[in-house]
Amino acid sequence: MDILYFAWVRERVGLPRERIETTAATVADLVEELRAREERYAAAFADLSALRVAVDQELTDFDAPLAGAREVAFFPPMTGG
Amino acid sequence: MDILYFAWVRERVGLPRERIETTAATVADLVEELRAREERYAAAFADLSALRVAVDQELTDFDAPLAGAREVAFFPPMTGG
Amino acid sequence: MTIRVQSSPFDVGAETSDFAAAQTGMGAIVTFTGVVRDLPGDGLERMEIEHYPGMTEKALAAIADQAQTRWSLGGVLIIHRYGTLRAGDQIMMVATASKHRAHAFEAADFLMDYLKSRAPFWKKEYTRSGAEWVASKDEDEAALTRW
Amino acid sequence: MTIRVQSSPFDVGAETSDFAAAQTGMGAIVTFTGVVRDLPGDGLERMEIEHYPGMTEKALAAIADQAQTRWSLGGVLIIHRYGTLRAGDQIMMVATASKHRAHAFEAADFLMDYLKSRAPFWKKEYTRSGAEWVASKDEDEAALTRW
Repeated sequence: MDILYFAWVRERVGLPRERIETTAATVADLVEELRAREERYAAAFADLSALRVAVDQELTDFDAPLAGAREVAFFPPMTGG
Repeated sequence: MDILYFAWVRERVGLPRERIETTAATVADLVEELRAREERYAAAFADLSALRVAVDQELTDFDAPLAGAREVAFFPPMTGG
Repeated sequence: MTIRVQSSPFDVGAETSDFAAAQTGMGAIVTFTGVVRDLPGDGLERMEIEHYPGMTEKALAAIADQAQTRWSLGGVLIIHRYGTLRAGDQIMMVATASKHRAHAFEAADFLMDYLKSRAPFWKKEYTRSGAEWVASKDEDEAALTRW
Repeated sequence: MTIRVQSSPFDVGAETSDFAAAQTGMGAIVTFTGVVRDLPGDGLERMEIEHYPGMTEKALAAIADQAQTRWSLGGVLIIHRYGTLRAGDQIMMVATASKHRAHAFEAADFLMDYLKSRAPFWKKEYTRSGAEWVASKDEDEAALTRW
């Protein structure tokens, strides 16, 4: 599964994207897995209320299922316009 | 006093402007004077609710005083934009 | 504030460019352009727009003044044509600039509502079957109560 | 519907002209242009806009689709830049066309509200004293409840 990070999430994790093997059933499960990896992930995912997630390029919630998902992206609230 | 007519008021009266001598105290008095002149004025001023008036280029009401006024214009509701 | 009342066409692209270039410190620019629509059925041969020279410029400036009092604005531009127009011709435009997008949007919307009912323009439509003065719409007058 | 996500500048005048010229039967054209504002105090050295290639285009198209479902529109244009921008640079624009002015205004306003909170762009401001990600505003999220 491709995991993408944007804005300060990218900066805290230290890379823009990575491919990982996971059996996480939901986005929240995936976040738990990442948090457990290393301190920089724990820092990036410290406050989920400050984060947004997209699964296969569609905005969704942290309880969204990951079955069949190819790409998960984490980022702060958008500030375009 | 200069009296100006626009749009269908101009067409009914048959001219765009004229200079008249009047002692009318208000716009309504002036309208009465004009109505009494000729049939074409009576036709133009038949329904005051369909008309708007400006005194010295400011929109106003039919009971507005004419003391000191130099220019009175009659026209239908505006349709710009 | 720029007010122009003219019979000649204007170039909406050039006007928008020039207006935007003249703003400093503004985060939001809104433009509205009005275009003459064709008529169903007979079709529009032409439209004649009459106005009240002298009063028109004053009325538009007063409307722009009101907008500048109500919202925090940079520039305000109003261009309105008179004379002969045809379907597809651009009849008028307004532009507003503000630090804040809500102000720019509201002010442009306000300018349009007031311009429609308070600036001395009258439209006459010519078709094959004759000519008719465009009637004002109750909804245009009612729109003023929004502000 | 035209959606463009690009690092290069755009010419708001030419875009407005082209957009207007491409409309038929539309009486109203509204454009909104967003401009990078300078920062008080230190001043803005530059802004970097990051986006999510692939998702950005989809998200903007979905927002434009929603607008076309809710209002009676002709064309819809969205241009948004990414990369390095400086104070005074035009960052994005939207344009809408409709037979009715209220539709064109509301749709443009809606596009802006949704684009701000639902399209994957992030701004980072660089000043002499450092760099900071622009925080989203509660009011931007709250604005969505208007629609």
